[in-house]
Amino acid sequence: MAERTFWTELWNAKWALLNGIAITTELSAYVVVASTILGLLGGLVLVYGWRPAALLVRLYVDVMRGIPVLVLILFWYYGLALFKINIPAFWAGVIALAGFATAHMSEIVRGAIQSVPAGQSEAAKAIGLRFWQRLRYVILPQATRRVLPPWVNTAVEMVKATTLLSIIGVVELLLATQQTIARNYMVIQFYLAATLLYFVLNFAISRLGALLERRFAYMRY
Amino acid sequence: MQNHMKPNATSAATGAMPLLRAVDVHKSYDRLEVLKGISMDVEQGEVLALIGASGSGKTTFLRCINLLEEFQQGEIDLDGEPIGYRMTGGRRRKIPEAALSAQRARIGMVFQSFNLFPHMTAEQNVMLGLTKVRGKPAAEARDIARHWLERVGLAERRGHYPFQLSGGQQQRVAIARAVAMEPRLVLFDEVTSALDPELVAEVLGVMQDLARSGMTMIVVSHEMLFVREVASRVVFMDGGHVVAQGPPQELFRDPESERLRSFLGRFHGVFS
Amino acid sequence: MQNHMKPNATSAATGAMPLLRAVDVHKSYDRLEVLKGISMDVEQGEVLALIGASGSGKTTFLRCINLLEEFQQGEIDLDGEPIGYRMTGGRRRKIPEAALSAQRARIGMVFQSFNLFPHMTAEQNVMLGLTKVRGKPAAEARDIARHWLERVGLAERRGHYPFQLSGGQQQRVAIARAVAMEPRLVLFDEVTSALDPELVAEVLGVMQDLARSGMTMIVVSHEMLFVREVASRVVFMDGGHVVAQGPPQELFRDPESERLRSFLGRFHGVFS
Amino acid sequence: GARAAQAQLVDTSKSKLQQVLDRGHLIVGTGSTNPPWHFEDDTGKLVGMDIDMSRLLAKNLFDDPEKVEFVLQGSDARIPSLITDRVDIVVQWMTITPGRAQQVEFTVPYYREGVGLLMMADGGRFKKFDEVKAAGSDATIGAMQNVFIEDWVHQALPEARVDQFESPDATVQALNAGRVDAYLGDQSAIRWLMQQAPGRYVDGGYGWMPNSYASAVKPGDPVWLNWVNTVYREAMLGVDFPTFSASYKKWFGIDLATPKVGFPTEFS
Amino acid sequence: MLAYNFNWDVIWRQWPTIIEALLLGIGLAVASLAIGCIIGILCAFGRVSRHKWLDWAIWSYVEFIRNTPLLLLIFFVYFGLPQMGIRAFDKIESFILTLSLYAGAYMCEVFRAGLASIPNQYVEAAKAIGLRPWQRQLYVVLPVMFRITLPSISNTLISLFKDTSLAAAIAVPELTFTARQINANTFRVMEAWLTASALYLATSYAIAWVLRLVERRYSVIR
Ligand SMILES: Nc1ncnc2c1ncn2[C@@H]1O[C@H](COP(=O)(O)OP(=O)(O)OP(=O)(O)O)[C@@H](O)[C@H]1O
Ligand SMILES: Nc1ncnc2c1ncn2[C@@H]1O[C@H](COP(=O)(O)OP(=O)(O)OP(=O)(O)O)[C@@H](O)[C@H]1O
Ligand SMILES: [Mg+2]
Ligand SMILES: [Mg+2]
Repeated sequence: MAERTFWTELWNAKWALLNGIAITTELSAYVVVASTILGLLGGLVLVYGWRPAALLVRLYVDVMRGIPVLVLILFWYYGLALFKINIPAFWAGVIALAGFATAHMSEIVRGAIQSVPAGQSEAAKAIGLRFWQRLRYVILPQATRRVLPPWVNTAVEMVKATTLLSIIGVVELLLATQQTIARNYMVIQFYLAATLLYFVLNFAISRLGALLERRFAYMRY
Repeated sequence: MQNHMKPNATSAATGAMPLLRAVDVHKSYDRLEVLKGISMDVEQGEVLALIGASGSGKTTFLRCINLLEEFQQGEIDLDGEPIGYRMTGGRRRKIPEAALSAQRARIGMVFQSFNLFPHMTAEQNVMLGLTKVRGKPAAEARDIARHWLERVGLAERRGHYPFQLSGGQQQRVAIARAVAMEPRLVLFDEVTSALDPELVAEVLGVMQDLARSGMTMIVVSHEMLFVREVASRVVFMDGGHVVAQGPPQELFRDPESERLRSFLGRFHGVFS
Repeated sequence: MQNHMKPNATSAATGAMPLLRAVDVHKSYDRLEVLKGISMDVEQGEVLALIGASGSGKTTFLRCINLLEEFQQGEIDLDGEPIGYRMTGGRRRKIPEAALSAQRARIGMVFQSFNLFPHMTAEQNVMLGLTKVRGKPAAEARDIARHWLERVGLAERRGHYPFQLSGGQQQRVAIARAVAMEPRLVLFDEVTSALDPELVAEVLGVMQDLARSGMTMIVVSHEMLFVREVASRVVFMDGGHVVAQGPPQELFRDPESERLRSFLGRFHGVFS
Repeated sequence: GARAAQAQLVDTSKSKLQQVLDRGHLIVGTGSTNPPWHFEDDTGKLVGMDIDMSRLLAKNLFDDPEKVEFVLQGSDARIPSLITDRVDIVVQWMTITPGRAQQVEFTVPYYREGVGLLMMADGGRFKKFDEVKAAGSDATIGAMQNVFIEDWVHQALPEARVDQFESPDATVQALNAGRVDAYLGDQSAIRWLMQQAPGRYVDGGYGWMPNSYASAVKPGDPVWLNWVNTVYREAMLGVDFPTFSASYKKWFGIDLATPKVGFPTEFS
Repeated sequence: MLAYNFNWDVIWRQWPTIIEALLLGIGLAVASLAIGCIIGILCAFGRVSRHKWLDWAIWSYVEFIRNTPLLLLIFFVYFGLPQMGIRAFDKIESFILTLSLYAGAYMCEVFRAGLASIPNQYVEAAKAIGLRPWQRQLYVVLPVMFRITLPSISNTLISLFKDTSLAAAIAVPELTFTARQINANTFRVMEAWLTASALYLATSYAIAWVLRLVERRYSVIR
């Protein structure tokens, strides 16, 4: 048997790890996109919504933020199954993480909208713009700039949180790494490799956010 | 001192319908009553100055006219049509948002802090209402915007963002944005504070220009010299009431009201 | 028009050392020269008003005096001692931060936007410099703070935080904070903009009070009526130069300089 | 109430057995990170003792050992999976305890062993069980989270301190990093580790605390349980013995003696 | 309908252990936040200082920490340091160290934003009454920054508290660890997780509530 070095093991595990990266990326993409859309709605309801609806969203946001993500994952995977609704682990994970991230995104959107000075909305009213027009042309473009930094943070958090899906057997990057480690017990080396891969993925997101932020830098008060 | 509960004499004499008529407007924040029954008429083409101590309710009244605040009692009519509220089945109801927007579009407002949209150039600031509210095609809106920016002396600054403009320039963009909509009435809230005398003179020039072209305006200001120059009539508010009104020369030379005399204080007598 | 490169006539005549002497001060932001050689003397007990168009460098000059800005050339002396810079080995060097702080403590400044410390009550705002810079015990500092807050009419507001105070009240706390340090000189930057006429009168009262008690002040203002009331001498700046100076009555009645005449513009003549 | 429900379940047509046959493949809950029980080999294929047992079930159901779907899950997920019918059976390295048996029904065990101590061959503080015992409370033992693990350790080492980890690789890493002085592991795992990294580790040379490994099914389905038990028993003692003993040899390195013919020993 | 019979006895039997575990988690979070705040303040000032290399070094630290899963960081400190010959910390110390470094990176960003949003005028006013540089930082900049950043600090504390669940991975007996232990011992998975999440939720709420009181007490900045 050829000598087992880190590099031969890495070569052996290349497809497993690449597949892990693909799953992690796909999961993160679904979660970020879904939570951005839902968070936008949630944020709008929090700021402008009908009182009872706003209270419901607030309750949702607070509860979600107080529960460990792991429990949310178990709930969506097994909790629903108790009622005979069986969703695959991957989608249970997407729903759990997106539900959690939506709470954060709603808060972020609310904060951003409220940070736009009241005078802006009044000036928009004064020239006769309707509610949706004010939102579309005046409020949201300005809120976008405030949203970006915390949005990037949440996106990065979600990429990191996909690691928790290993518990329900989604073979994302961490579980793929652990499977490799279970075979060769090169613990530190492979965790380092995984760290590097996560870092690259997240750093790319951070840079993208910084790039967008710079594009909006002309908006000053 | 005139009775502030009745519309003033001007319109009563001519019999013509005033452009704006406020009757007994009351407005409270929670339990604090800020406007305690304001009535006034503004004629087409008039430049009305609102003066009064800080907290007397001037800004609040302007905001009621532009429907940025709700008021609890009284009526404000623009061109004879009640604004903001309608009586249906004996109850006073707020009109729906779409109708509110249409009414607001007929009134322009220039804010004390300008409130230009920071993500748009001067030109885009002026164009927004023209395209989205008036529904004009972009090309036409751009022409109108350029025309007005030129008129306020900002032709070469039209591509600048607000943060690239000085206070006086931002002020003038705000004026152009309000008047380009061809409103029936323009409200100015303390447009001259924080401007130096030269810029005050500049803004004054623009406003006198507008007045000559027949624009109706209500102007809130603390600068009595400016008021004297620009206003055709002055209304003095105190504690949520209209306490005195009249042409500036008369009012300043010989204030009937004790309160107005003390308000004008050491400046009184300057207006010879 | 006087030659702005030489200290003015007053001190030359008396021969006494002026409290503040600026000689040929030049200041640039990058390549933009804002002060192009400002020279002036301020005598003990004088109230000097700085007027001039926006951007003429008034604020910049005050900030140079208080060492909030570096200046590239020229010298400012307070009580005959050069401020901010020292010549060592033929080179002009900034003096160290600690020494700067000591010099600043001898000059008070009241900012246009008040700049009260938001996390401290009115009293604490006034006390901070007394305890930390003057090294007074807390009890004594509290007495001094209360004395000054009383003098500006805020005795019962001393426990309030800035956000609980009106603009005029904040303004007066800022004045108390500056003068409680017993500085040799107090600088006021547009203390009256954004105040209504009544509040302007109030602040004016406080400043006249200070002037009577022998406090030396430099006041930047856009309000000519205020300047006329408060100043013993007026300096008119334009484009980074001192263009004219003199007692307000003389200067306003009969402006020698063409530039000053146009600056005063339509307000000229008011100051009869 | 409960009795009526049980009576209904006995109806064979409603049993899991029938459902599985109808479905055409078996769904097994297991893990992927615990050699030699269940892990991925160099080619990325799931292998191990648990996997072989699952395939044996599939072979007996469909004549095709490939007709099995593995659902990977963490150890926290073993019970919810059964209760919520996500899997037909959990074949995942489960120790039988009476407490756990209140929640699930265990099959007959297919392996029994004790625990032992694994230590570093070089660089560690101890190499022998007796040395660890002599160190008393100065020794720290690392172990996988397990039933009453502290009791087990203290049965042999009354004073030793215990650190519990979630996964065997974390435990081994704790040993490598010197965080713990010895790894308390199943003897199967210890053997496997020593085989994987020859010369790196030593066995403390003492085993204690026997425990039995079995699969588990959802409670209340005697038909299904009985069928699985039948397969397991015949694997250990009857028709499937050749397959079973080959797996034993492969994963545990143990040569099983052929069951005695004649009167079945389990009834003697 | 639900094919599951709840049995809470196991939870009550373990109740003292559970509460102890909860308190340990809170303690870990608070200790890490405290250390993290100090790291964060120093780093924030480092980043706004004039030293380019310092700015760069801190930026690298922050980016590395923020873009790496916490679990992996925990493994590195706990397993990796001893293998590099550093054997100074036990498991709780290692975890606090990791979480502090983690919190420090986040707090650095929070404080940097706070510093950036302190109007320069306050500093100038402090200069004008003659305060020295360190007095300006101590009496004006820091107090104002703390008040501005209070909401972010409370958010960070809550997420740190939830992150203590990862300490289970290195055998620190906090709430998640205890819940898992109950699972392993009794297979009462539902009960254990429901209890744990209720406790997490209640504690998060309590933290948020307390900090909101603090915020209201100090929100003198509008
Ligand atoms: N949103 C609000 N909630 C409660 N009270 C308010 C609100 N806005 C204004 N007020 C109060 O209403 C009164 C009138 O305010 P308003 O702004 O109309 O005065 P003003 O005449 O414009 O004063 P200034 O000259 O200072 O601008 C003041 O006493 C003010 O404190
Ligand atoms: N930080 C800066 N960087 C670059 N240019 C500056 C800066 N601060 C001021 N300036 C420029 O310096 C000039 C003088 O500014 P200064 O604030 O002294 O004028 P001022 O006389 O006080 O005007 P105002 O009456 O409007 O307050 C202006 O042209 C201004 O644009
Ligand atoms: Mg107002
Ligand atoms: Mg200025």
